[in-house]
Amino acid sequence: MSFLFGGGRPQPSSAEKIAQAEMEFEMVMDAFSRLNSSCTRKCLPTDYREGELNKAESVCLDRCAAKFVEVSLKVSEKFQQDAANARGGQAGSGGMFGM
Amino acid sequence: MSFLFGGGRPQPSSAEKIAQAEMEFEMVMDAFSRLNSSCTRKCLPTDYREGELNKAESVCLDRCAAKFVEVSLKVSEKFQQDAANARGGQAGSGGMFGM
Amino acid sequence: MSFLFGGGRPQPSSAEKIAQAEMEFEMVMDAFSRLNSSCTRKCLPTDYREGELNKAESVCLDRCAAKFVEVSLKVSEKFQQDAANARGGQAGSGGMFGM
Amino acid sequence: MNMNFNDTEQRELNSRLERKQMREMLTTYQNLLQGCFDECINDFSTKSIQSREEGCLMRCLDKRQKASERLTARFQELNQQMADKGGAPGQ
Amino acid sequence: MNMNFNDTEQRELNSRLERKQMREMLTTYQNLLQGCFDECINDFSTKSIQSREEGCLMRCLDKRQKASERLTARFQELNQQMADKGGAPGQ
Amino acid sequence: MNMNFNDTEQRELNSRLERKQMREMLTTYQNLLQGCFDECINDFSTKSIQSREEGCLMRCLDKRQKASERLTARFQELNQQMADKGGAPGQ
Repeated sequence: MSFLFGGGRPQPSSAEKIAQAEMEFEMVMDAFSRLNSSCTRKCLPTDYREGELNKAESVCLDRCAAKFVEVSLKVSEKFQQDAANARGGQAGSGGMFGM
Repeated sequence: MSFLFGGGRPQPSSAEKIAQAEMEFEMVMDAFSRLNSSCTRKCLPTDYREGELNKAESVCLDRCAAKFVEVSLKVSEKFQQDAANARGGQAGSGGMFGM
Repeated sequence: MSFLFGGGRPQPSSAEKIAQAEMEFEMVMDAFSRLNSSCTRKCLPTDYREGELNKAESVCLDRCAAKFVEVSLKVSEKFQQDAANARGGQAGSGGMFGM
Repeated sequence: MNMNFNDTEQRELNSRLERKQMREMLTTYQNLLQGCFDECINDFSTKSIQSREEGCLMRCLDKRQKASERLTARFQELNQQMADKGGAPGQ
Repeated sequence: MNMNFNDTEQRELNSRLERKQMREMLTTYQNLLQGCFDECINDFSTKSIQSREEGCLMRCLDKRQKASERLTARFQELNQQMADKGGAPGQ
Repeated sequence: MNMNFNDTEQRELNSRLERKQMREMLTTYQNLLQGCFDECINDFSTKSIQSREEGCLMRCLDKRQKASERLTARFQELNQQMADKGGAPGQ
């Protein structure tokens, strides 16, 4: 998440390092929780006629997770690109996943 | 909430006890806030032709609250049962309300 | 936000003053985030045929923001009025915006 | 939860719970405001609230607040019944 | 994130992350409960849960939990693949 | 809010507000991502994003971001007008 945090700052203090690690952890949990709610909504019918996941639902969940992660990457790239353009030309590099 | 917290741990420190009490308080507030949003959605029509609760709405709210609490208990029992089964057979005991 | 905070309390401590300022900041951020989600939902069609805001969407957003703020003020006045009535007659004074 | 707090702990706990409760109240307030805005304000041909919208808004606030008070009372009763039956605390 | 933590920092961090994870678990639990309540409980002509509603509720909990476990596994795999490709951490 | 902060308090406050603002930015980012995912990704017959979906996604991000910037500007203006009229702070 170097494009959001750090990026040329001086040596961080203990408290800052911990706060940063904490925030990254939260971001990953939040990303998963959003993936979970979106894919559950998109892939599970709401009549609940059976408690098991059937084949179609399982496949839908797998693909939904893959697409969510792919979208996360694309969005992150776009934001870095936009930020680089705003700074005056050179593109950001390195993907960022989970946020 | 013994199935989530504690459960055979050594004497907790002051900070731990406070953090635990704080979290339980939050959970109860969260449970109420969810009950409130679900029952409001289920029982109040959205045209707002009058500011008073009428009889039908009041009865619906009372029953909705009762059902929400009943569901909370059932879900908690189910989780404890599942956890007990996972541990190898013996069922959990004691209800847990509010989460 | 004098009707919620303070209001005749003794000199607050450093920690209290900071906590209060922090909470007010959060409230303003929360108010904006709600305005943002409501007005985006109300004014942007969800087919995304173009990336630019067109004239109609822009005008809708401007009016939606103005109405949201107007509603905030009305709601705050109503709450102060209700509180004053509850205390026994005299009306509260002073608007409160952002929450 | 059967914990014993000494005085210092109790004071610290109370001040934390108070802050949480204040934050919760503010969230409830903002939920109410946003909920009624979403349901009553749907005309963006003008930039001021119309009287029809204002009427809806005021009834919405009144009704939702009454619903919330009623649900609070029910929730506390049900919570109390649980506690009496020796179920879990929840308070 | 390539940070080096000394032992004290690591302990402090772990205890914070544990608390966050606990809170997250509880939120997940409440989401599950509210989601299944919203979808399965729609009859307010009685104040007790009907057997039809209870069936729906139990299947809803089972299915959503299985979905959540499946998604967790996928998320971790995908996260790992990213890390292997030298992409960003995400864990 | 008319509070006077001394230097130490101001520094502590600033660092807290900065952290809150950072967290808010991240939430906004994730809301944007989830919102556009929900609206643009609806075909699960493949596990990769289709070009039609990607187009929708990019336009969605662009448009929502522009909307958000516009709303921020309006919010600040309206906030300022309130302050000038002697209403409440809100900032």
